[in-house]
Amino acid sequence: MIMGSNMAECHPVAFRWPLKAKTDHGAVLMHVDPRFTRTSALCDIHVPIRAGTDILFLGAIINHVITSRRWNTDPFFKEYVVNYTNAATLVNPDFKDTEDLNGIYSGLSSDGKAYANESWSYQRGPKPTPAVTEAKTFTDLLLERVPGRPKTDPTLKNPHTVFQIIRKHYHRYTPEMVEKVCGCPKKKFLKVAETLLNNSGRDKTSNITYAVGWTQHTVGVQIIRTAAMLQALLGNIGRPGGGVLALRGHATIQGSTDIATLYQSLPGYLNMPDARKNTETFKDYILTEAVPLSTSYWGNFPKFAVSYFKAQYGDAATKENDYGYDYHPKITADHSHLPMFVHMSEGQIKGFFVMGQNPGVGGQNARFQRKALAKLDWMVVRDFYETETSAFWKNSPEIRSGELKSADIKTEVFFLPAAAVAEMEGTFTNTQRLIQQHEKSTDPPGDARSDLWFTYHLGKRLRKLYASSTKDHDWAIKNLYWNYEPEPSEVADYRIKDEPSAYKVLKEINGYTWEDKKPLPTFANLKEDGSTVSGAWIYTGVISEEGVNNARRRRGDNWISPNWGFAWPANRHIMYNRASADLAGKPWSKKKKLVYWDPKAGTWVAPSGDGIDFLPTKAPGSRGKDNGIGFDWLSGNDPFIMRPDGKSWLFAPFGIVDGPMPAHYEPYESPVANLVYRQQANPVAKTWFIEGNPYHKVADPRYPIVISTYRVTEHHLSGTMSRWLPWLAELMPELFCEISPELAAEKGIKNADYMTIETARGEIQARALVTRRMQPFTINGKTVHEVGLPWHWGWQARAEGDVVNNLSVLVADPNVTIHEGKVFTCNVRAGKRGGAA
Amino acid sequence: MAKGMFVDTSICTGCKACQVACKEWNSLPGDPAHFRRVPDRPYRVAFNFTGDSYDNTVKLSATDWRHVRFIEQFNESRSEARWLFSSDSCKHCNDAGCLNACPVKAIVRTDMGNVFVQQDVCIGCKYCIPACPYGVISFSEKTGTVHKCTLCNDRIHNGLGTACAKACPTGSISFGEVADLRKKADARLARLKGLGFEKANIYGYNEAGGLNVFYLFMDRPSVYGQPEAPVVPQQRLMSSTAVTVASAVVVAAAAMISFRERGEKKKEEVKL
Amino acid sequence: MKVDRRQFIKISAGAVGTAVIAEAEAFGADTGHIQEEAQKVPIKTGRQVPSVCPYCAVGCGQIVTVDDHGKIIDIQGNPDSPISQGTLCPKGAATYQLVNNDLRITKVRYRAPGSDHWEDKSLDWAMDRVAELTRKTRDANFHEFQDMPDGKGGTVKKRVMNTYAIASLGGATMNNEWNYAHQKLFHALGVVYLENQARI
Amino acid sequence: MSFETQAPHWEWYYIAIYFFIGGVSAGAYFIGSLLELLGSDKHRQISRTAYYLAFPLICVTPVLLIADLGRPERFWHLFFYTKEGIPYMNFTSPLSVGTWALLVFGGMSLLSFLNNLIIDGRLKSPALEGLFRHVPHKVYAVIGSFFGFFVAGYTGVLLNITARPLWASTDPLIGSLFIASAASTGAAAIALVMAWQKISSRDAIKEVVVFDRVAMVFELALIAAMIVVAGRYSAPLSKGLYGLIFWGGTVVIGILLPLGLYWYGRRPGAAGVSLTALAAVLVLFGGAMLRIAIVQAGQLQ
Repeated sequence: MIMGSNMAECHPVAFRWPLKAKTDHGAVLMHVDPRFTRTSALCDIHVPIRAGTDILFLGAIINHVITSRRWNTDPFFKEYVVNYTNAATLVNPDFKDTEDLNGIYSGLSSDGKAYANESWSYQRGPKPTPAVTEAKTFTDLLLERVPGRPKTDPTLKNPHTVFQIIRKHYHRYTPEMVEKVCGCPKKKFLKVAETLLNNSGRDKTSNITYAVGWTQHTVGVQIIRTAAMLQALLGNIGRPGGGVLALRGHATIQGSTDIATLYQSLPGYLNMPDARKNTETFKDYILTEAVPLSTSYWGNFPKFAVSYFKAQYGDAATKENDYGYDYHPKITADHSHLPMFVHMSEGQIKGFFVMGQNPGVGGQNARFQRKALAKLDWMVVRDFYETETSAFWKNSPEIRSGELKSADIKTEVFFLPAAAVAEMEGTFTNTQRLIQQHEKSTDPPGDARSDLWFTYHLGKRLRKLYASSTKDHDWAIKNLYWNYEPEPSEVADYRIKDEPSAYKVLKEINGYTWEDKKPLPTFANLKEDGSTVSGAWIYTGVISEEGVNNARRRRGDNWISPNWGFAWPANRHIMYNRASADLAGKPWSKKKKLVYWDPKAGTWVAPSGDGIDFLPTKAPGSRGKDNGIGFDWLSGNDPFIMRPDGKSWLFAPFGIVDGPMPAHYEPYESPVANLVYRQQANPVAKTWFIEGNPYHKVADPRYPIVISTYRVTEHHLSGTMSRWLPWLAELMPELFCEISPELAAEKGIKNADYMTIETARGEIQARALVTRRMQPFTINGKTVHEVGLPWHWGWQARAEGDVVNNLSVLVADPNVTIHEGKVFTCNVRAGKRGGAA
Repeated sequence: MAKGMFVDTSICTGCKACQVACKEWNSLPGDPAHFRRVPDRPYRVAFNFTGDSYDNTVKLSATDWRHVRFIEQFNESRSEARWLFSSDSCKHCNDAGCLNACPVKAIVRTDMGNVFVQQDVCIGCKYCIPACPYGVISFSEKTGTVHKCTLCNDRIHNGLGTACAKACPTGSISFGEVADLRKKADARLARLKGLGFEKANIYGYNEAGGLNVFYLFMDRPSVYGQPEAPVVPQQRLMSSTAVTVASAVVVAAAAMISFRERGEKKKEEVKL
Repeated sequence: MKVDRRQFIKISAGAVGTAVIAEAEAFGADTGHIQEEAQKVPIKTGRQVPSVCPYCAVGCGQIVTVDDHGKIIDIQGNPDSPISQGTLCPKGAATYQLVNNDLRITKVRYRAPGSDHWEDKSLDWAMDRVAELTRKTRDANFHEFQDMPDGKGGTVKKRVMNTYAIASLGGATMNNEWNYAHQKLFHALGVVYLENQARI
Repeated sequence: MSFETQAPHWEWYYIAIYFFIGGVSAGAYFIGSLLELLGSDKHRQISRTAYYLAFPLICVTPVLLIADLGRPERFWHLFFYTKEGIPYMNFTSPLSVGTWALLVFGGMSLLSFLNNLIIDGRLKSPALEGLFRHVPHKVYAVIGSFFGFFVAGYTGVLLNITARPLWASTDPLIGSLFIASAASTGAAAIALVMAWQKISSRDAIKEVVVFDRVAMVFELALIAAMIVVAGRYSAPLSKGLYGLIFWGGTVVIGILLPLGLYWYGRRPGAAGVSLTALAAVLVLFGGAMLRIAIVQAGQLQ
């Protein structure tokens, strides 16, 4: 099932594989999407639903599955769900569901802005006797604090079991409700639910694939969780052909999440020190971050964290100074993209680096974002072409309309040309966590330089400027371990001789022993005593020994291809793959064999060559140590080793800020009221009530039409990498708006003519593409129209069009601050903007 | 043996990778007709939006040797909903109208069966253009000659497949020996028929003496803009010539009669 | 669009190739015009370098072909890649034009405050200036401590070691190595507005 | 939008006009040679006029033809296959065969032209005179006449042997139509020149006109047949600019009107020569319009 993704259009080559499954192996492809897209065209079933109703649709499948005969009689489901998920775990009796509180969970603060999650916690047995009496190491600190084991009821009968809570929570998510709220015929919904159920089990697995169609919502995280819950209930996780696949958008968007240039995260998914929490000292930091997770593989957190800080400051990082922790910045609030621009518009941000991104087109409420740029003192842009962002002071719509004047904009702008991928060496991590090396083929032209060159040489200059400082706050930059000078052999063939060594950086990411600089083959080698460095522990193994870069391996095969690149962690391609075997460690079926226990060898084996995402010697059925941490605590039947109970979470006792389970909320801007609960939208969604960012009311008569933004195959995101290319510009030359003939007739809009789309944030014009691929929905008896706009265009380049994000608004998911770009409201009319015909 | 391509439109996603891959390998620019000058821009800007589904390049041209068609088949209630795609190019006919029409032997068939325009021979008379029943071959003002798909002549003579087939993400375009491709096509057609796609058909086994680039269509060929019964124009050459000669005889006879009054009788007709 | 050198070479090469004909055809009267390729047709060749597609996150393999002068003459799918098996989407197939494009900027450009045009500057000058501005802005806006809510309605002074005056945004099309080095440097500077497309 | 075939984008002022002038030249030459073969003094005047017309006109045509080529400097590829350096003709290509025919016809019309210059005493070259004495001019008149028909007709066959809807659907009639038009316009051209020169006998002009009338009636019949045969594909000829050119320019002004004028001029006491001259001009105009209409309408999308 493809949902929240237009796979054939946005990931055409990945779509090769599901299509192969369809043509060669008879797989059924289903596409659930408001529009009939090129993906729908190739799928067996297309199910149109109103944008933003995914949780209801998926929740109804959950309800259908757990009340079905097959699910309740086939022993496979019970074995998988009782043992590999937290269905049997008992939840705090204080917990109140949305059914009890009409759309909110227990724990909502009095101002309604945040949840306290104490009532969502597990019921636990008594705390074990600690394995250590005196804490000498960080690990000892964790051993002192191991909690009691969660209580369970394997019969799933107890009303406090996660399973019973879920059953109750989703019992009103019925096919009738789907028809009423999603606008999708009951018959089509049932077809999808039945197909998923019938194609899951011992012999068969089903996969759910999504992309930003799910993430860009005020309930984005919860939509994905619903899918994960469904897959866990269907026994589709950790098994070949199963899972929930995220299709990500950029070449190494996965890499830049793993090795985060994201405000809240350090490389390897260590949380950024956060002044809002108790992270004052390094010990505080470790206790705050690691204690709740110590009974998972995160029990090794101290080793990862020390190795990270050691990598930052090298010799200057010592046990005595907590490895330089005190000099590391702490976050104090949400510093993500949207707040960044809010604060930029307020003048808080003076200097801005924009590297290969184009917020002038791609940013939500792009007009707001462009105007914020004008408040900067200086801005550095690195890109291939003169992006809209880099030219905001020159010819943006605001300059053309006279709203801003070039002469008044004091921003000093630097455009530094960037090297193309083919012109530099480095690694990308693809959407399947696969790290692949691309080689340098030639020098970039003129002054163009690699991004690494820029950052490295900026760092060198800054270190020179701060070399003589003795101030505390310059300690970090002064003591930064910053040596990626190339070996002569690395630059011998090239004009640019000061290109830093990407290999040395990757080696540091991988990790090595500080003393003799020997690369570490696995993260199991990391130490908490400062003897190892590792920039991002999850990547350890990519350089398994000096000179051996596993991202460079290029021997594929017909299945897992373990010798092509390197899949973090530890070359494991299918995560949690211990779940591909039953309780006894035997494959669920011959057809779905992946990882299983070899009793003779006393080890788990994977003939496909996939990395085993489990302790290889931990026998199935073996009990965990109640007072241990990490693998010691986990039993032989706990495949989900990154969860502190080793189970897949149907119910999230913590970690998600807007509820332990997903509930259907309407999009922040919606033409209809929530028909499921009294609570209209996500109560804790992030909003910015500021000038230039007006919101539409629910069922606002001025903006009755649902709008969705998306991409097409022929262009890439904000178009910087596609609209300048004649080959791509001519394939999709101009911004267009997809609109149903029904709505077009109502508004007098003709195909290929100009039409105007309007929100309280702005109005834009687009060519109308009147097509029956768009359709009106009947929601609770009322007709709701939907229009769609691909957002690739801007006022520069060989293919021009208005900026679609001038329409969108700053509103975001509370967990990750991803904006709601997939659904908001608007109005449309015939003719060009400004009233011209 | 003849090389060719099989285009299985049932698995085409309309992504247009073939169009770009073709341009990349053959160094074809963006079609100049798709771009125009815009005030304050030092470069030309594309303006070829058509509103015809996702098809903006409309036809094959001297710079577009491939073209993906988009056919939307939806009824009002959307109970019938189908979006068909098909990637079109030169079909490398076994009886090629363009080759037959070329007065200078610029258009030749190579040992691999592909119909190839020799750019250094072509004089740009453009007669091959209307001679193609598929509207494939096109004239370039820039080179003064005609251009079309070469079946990647350079690649196939170096043991490679065509650029479009190589790029095609779903394998909708496959390159190989025509005989092998036909086997593959027959199998695929049988499978689709078995699944209930009654209208599925293979286009190109018999048309124009057999097409080395042939198609599996999900609907009638005309739905995809292909002639249902293409005629290679030169098949009519003899009849057309005969009628014209006959007319010449008629005119000559008429002249004889007109001028006969005081003329001597001569058997002029016989000589003609 | 200009006919570039590559195109010129290729067109002439193709022509030369087919010029070699081992055909002894009678004058006229043929409809086949079959030409035997007695000699192989020349093809674009050069040093082949394995690469990865710069567009989406599927990670299709690419092969970059470079001629003797270090010019990229071709970028195609890598048939060895188990992900893509030599295929590419339209964007991936257009990578050559992303690299070789007459509108690609290869010189440093500078816009002075209040100006309405770009000026050309040297790379060295720009790097020095950016470093200087970074230092100034940072030093003028650095916080060692900040009052934070103590959870009981009051505030407590906490060590934060950061600056809010500098922000960094992008890019998920840059190498892992850059991401690492960049977060390392910017964390050392105390930058917390450190963001990436990866959020979107 | 679906495009089954593409238009060659031939320019009317090159290709259609070439078709027209080639037709006039060929038609005139044919009449000239026929009357020469029939041989009487009165006809001698006609055939001399015809020969003097045919050659200069046919000289114009290669210029037009070459001007429309994308690579005019390569026009000689039409006769030589450069890769082998041997003469070349493609029998399946009317364009190829027609070009050769044009070459032969050009040669024959040159000979006839020179021969007439010698006979008229306007060219005094003993060498040439000797040459022409040895080759009976009737031989090349017959050859020229044959290829003249070819030049007139192949242009139509060339259009028929395409996949363009209008041209293909009217197969096999355009060749015949162009031959009829060539004969008619050739005759009109002769009549016009003879009327202009005012040295010819009115009878001679009258005979040419009689033939022209026959040719025009034949042409009319062919047009009718063509419209019927083409059915719905004849639409481009009945709509818009080319509809006007075809029905107005060719049928009304170029055929019906001159037929009427000829008919009227037949009566004793009518304005005679000048009326005939007017009619001839209209016929020529109609012939040009016919080529333009058919060549251009066939290229409409």
